[in-house]
Amino acid sequence: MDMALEVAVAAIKIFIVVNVVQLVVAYMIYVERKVIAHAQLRLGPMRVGWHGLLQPIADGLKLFLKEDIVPDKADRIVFVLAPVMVLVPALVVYAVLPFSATFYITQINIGLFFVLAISSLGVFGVVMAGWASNSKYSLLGALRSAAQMLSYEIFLGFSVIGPLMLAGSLNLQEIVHAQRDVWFVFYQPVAFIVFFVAALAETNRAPFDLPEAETELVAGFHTEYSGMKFAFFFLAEYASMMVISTIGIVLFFGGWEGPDFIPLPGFVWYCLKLGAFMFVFIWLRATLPRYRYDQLMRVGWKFMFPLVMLNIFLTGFLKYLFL
Amino acid sequence: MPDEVVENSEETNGAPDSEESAEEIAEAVKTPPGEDLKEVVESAFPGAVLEQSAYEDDEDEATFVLDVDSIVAVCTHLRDHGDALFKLLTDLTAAHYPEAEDPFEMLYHLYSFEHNRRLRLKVRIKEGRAVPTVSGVWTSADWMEREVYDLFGIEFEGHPDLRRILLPDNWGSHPMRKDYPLEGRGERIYTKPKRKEIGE
Amino acid sequence: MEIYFFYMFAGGMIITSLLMVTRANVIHAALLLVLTFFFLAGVFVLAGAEFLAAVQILLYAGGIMVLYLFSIMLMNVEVAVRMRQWHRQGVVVFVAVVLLGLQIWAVLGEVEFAAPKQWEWSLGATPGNVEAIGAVLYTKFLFPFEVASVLLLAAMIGAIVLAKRRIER
Amino acid sequence: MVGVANVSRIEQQSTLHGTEELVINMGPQHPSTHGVLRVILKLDGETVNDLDCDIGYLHRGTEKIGENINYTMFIPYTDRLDYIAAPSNNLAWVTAVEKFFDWEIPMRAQYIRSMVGELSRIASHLLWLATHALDIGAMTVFLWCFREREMVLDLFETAFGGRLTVNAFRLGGLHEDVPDKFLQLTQEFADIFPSRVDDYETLLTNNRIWLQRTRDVGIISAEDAMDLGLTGPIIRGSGVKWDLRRAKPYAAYPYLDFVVPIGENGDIYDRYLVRIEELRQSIYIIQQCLEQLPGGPVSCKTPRTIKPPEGEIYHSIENPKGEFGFYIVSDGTTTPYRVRIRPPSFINLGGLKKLCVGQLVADVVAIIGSIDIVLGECDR
Amino acid sequence: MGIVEGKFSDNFITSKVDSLVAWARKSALWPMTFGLACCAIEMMASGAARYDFDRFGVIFRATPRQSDVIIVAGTVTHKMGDAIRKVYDQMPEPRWVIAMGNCATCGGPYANYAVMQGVDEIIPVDVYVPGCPPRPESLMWGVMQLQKKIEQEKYIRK
Repeated sequence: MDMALEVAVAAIKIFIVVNVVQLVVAYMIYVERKVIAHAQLRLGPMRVGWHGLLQPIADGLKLFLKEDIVPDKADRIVFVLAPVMVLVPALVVYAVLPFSATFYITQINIGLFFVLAISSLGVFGVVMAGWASNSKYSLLGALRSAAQMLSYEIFLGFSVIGPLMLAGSLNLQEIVHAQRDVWFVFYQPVAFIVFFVAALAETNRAPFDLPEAETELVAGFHTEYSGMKFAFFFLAEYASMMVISTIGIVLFFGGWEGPDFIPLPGFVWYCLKLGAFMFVFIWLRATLPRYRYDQLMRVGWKFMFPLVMLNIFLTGFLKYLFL
Repeated sequence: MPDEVVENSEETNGAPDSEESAEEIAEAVKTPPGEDLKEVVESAFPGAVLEQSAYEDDEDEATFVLDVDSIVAVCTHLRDHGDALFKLLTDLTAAHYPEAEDPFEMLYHLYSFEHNRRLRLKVRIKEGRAVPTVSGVWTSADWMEREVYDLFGIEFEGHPDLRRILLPDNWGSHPMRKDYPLEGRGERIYTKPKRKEIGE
Repeated sequence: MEIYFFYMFAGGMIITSLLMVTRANVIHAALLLVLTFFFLAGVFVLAGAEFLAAVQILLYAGGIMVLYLFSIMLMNVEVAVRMRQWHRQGVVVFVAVVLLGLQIWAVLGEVEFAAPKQWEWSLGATPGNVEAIGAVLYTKFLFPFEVASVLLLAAMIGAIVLAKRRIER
Repeated sequence: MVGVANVSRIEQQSTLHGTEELVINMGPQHPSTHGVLRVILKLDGETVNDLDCDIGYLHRGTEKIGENINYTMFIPYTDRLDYIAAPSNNLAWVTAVEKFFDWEIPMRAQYIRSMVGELSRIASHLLWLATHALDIGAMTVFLWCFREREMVLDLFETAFGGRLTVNAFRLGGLHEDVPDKFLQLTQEFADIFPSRVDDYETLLTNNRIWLQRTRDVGIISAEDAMDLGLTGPIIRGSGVKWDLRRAKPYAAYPYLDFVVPIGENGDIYDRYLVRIEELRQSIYIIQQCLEQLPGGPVSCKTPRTIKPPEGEIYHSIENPKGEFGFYIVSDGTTTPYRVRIRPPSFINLGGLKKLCVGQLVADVVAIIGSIDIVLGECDR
Repeated sequence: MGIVEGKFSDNFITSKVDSLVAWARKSALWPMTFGLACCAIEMMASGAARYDFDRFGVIFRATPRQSDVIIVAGTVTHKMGDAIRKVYDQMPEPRWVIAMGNCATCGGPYANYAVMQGVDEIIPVDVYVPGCPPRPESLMWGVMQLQKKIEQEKYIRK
């Protein structure tokens, strides 16, 4: 009976989180359109609802009602599975993310590792989509995407080791608790920079948005996708952006905890920090040109990799000396 | 066609690049422009310039008519000779005169950066006669000769890649010829799709 | 309850691996192998080795298999699919299967199934099996660990040398 | 994605083993080919091994039309050749036809022609900068450039009534004098534009990513540029100080002061710098025109029907894209016997293969952007 | 929509559903950028700061699979015709076509051998926008005209 209750509570929590995440993600797209529009002296969506507030809903509904094309020469099963493979890992990760001290679906000891493991699966969907579409644009986009995500995953993984060593735990809740006094970003600025750059690359955001470099490869790996399947890719991209931002907040900015002199609930702090993170993501997209593929790889392997290794070494050394 | 074809009657004995002699010539008799260039050509290929003309004696409109077989050699010479240095092939085109004995006229517009002057070369050919390509002299001729082939149907000997360039590969006719009607000959015919009206 | 999960994972593993070896399409086979890894990770979780499960997914599924897919895609899969997959190796296969069966039979006869309880470095120890793995890896199995890493390093250098020579050529 | 008939000489060899070359088809409808250019790339990994251009998707038979209508009627068609800098094409056509006659074009008309020509150069370079930056991924520059381009288009609208295809000039001068408001607005534009160019430069010129994407990419030497017939900012980017406004002056350029900017290496970055400097020089020319603008009529007396004497002429001007010329054969009637358009984009595009082979696929897009083609004039 | 399309009689609920569908479709018209000639420049201007098509929820997509409406902006030559048809065929239903400019409408000033006399020779056109090239305002008018047309279409009603 207890088991059943537990399962029911978990199911309700999952339902709430998944739906809220979907909605938030949809509105994230709206916010991005608005912010970029204003950065470019435009207004952005204005006609659909008050200041275009209903725009994401209209977009979603339209995509839902659109004809669903599976290209003739595509590999049907893989083609259909690919968007699912992208979206599901992005959502599964929310199972362990702490939104506040009390609100989370579950807490596991290897929380951070779980997040890294699951989010590394997103690349499968991309590769599958690229291959199954049977289009050269898609394949090239997918290969780029996979290479980029794979190599930057390594830096992402290494960059979290610094804060991990300071916190001494993989549990996301404990990592937050460890930052009660000082945020890790002050102890680990190098790790944060590497983490942030790797996060941009991992989520395919500007200036690393090569996989969907519209001007070079039309729309990258999802060139052949239409309707709801395309919407899945879109949602997954923004969902994983939220995931990576949350990880960043948890690891470097003290999670849901704010300074004591401003009494705000944890969840509000979390939302504020998330909003700031997302704003930076969008801001960068409005400002920076795109890296070329080989430059991207060079930056990764020749600059960030030694940097993050050095950081790990120094952290270990200092921790051994002083703690 | 320009009607003021001036025959080369004046004997010039000074070197063409000598300023003195050039001035002398200008003062003495009104020679057609491009006389010095003609000498550059004739010095290496005597008798290569069949006709010489210029619209209203404009320096920039100097025109030589050449023989079709000498065109590559003359062009190479004009490109490399120190008094000519026509390093830029500004334009290469053709014109169709159906009534003329040689109905096709190939036109080469050259430009010299060093001397800031232009020269037009002409080659008159019969229908079906292939012209030696000048794409070995100026790489830029590659595409322009393809265009002439496409629109006029003039073939080029030794061209590296002679295909149609502007029209579809299976077009079948050469529209810039004068006997080709402006509206075309109906190379493409479509069946109109049905338009979806409101409420359907 | 857990036993059902175990059967689910184990069954899934067997089915996907069987499907994997019978696919003509290499990409499908690779994707099925990923599924196999997932079920394996599930088994690890049931055994209390969460860290191992995460490593399984992160490295094998998320890393190595993507590289596999990568290289498969760069080859012309359509040609590979059309090619004959059976190279008249019946005799060899038969001999191999018999040998393997004999081996398994011999080993199964030796092992006692209650063995895990007797292992002194149980991974199931609750306070963070990360630490347990770390401790075991860097104390008891330090030498094999280093040997393995040297081996991998050699393999990596070898791969680079081979690839580089080919590019220069 | 959009493939048409098999017109490519590049064919894919499919082999299971060995490095295989990937043949990829960009266009004819592709966001970064600036119109309807189709490029077939043969790739080895991300490196371009061979390249073939398929053009003609916008071949509208303008030359043939020119042989069937009279000299005045052809002016609007020239608008639609290089539609990004329409007045410049008008200028090329009217100056070419005027070469048949010995008309005295009034100085006011000449100055306005130069001024509008420079405005169209600004419009063209702004569009180039916008799309080039967008190709490399800088979104904001695109919208900033469009903001200023709208201002230029507004100026055209004030003077001639059209935004894009303005049909600005007539044989013998202008259709009618420009309104005072045009001069006033042009002055305002000339005052604020230099600071806007500074804005673009702060975003790009020293931007590390921009430098990495453009420096030492798509290099062409001066000799090669001449051999390939490249003209305009490309050959200037390779260090040849040659500008038809100086070499063969037309309109009011003999009386105007300006610098012909040149580059050193002939890479994308140099072409970018040359064009940016040309933007500044254009504004400088416009300011001089506004200061020196004489009064008087804007058109000389021209006959009711334009009937040039028999003969043939070639005349070209410095369009934003390069040397834009007309070869006209007149048979003494009201319609030209032969109209040949010397298209800078067409000939510059012919050099694309030389520029691209050996580069990375992402650079192809940047190189096409740096050549600055417009297909309307390329295909005619 | 395939199962329910055109299966229901005209009543309150179905008409409400239809108007919801119409609202979604007209509010999120994603055009395929098919810039061919001069009109393409004005189409770009429509997306840029002053005219800002994004206000209507119109964002340009580069791939036909993700777009709802194809704006044929410019002269359609015979050589281009096949490609246009191919792109149109790649678009998922429901799809609409706007012929922007005189050339796409009827061949415009180019009545000659190379130019197709209007894109409606190969694909069905919903809205014709006149002009050579049409100003961005005209294109907006065309899009709004198309929105009106979408509003009047029936989806699940007979």
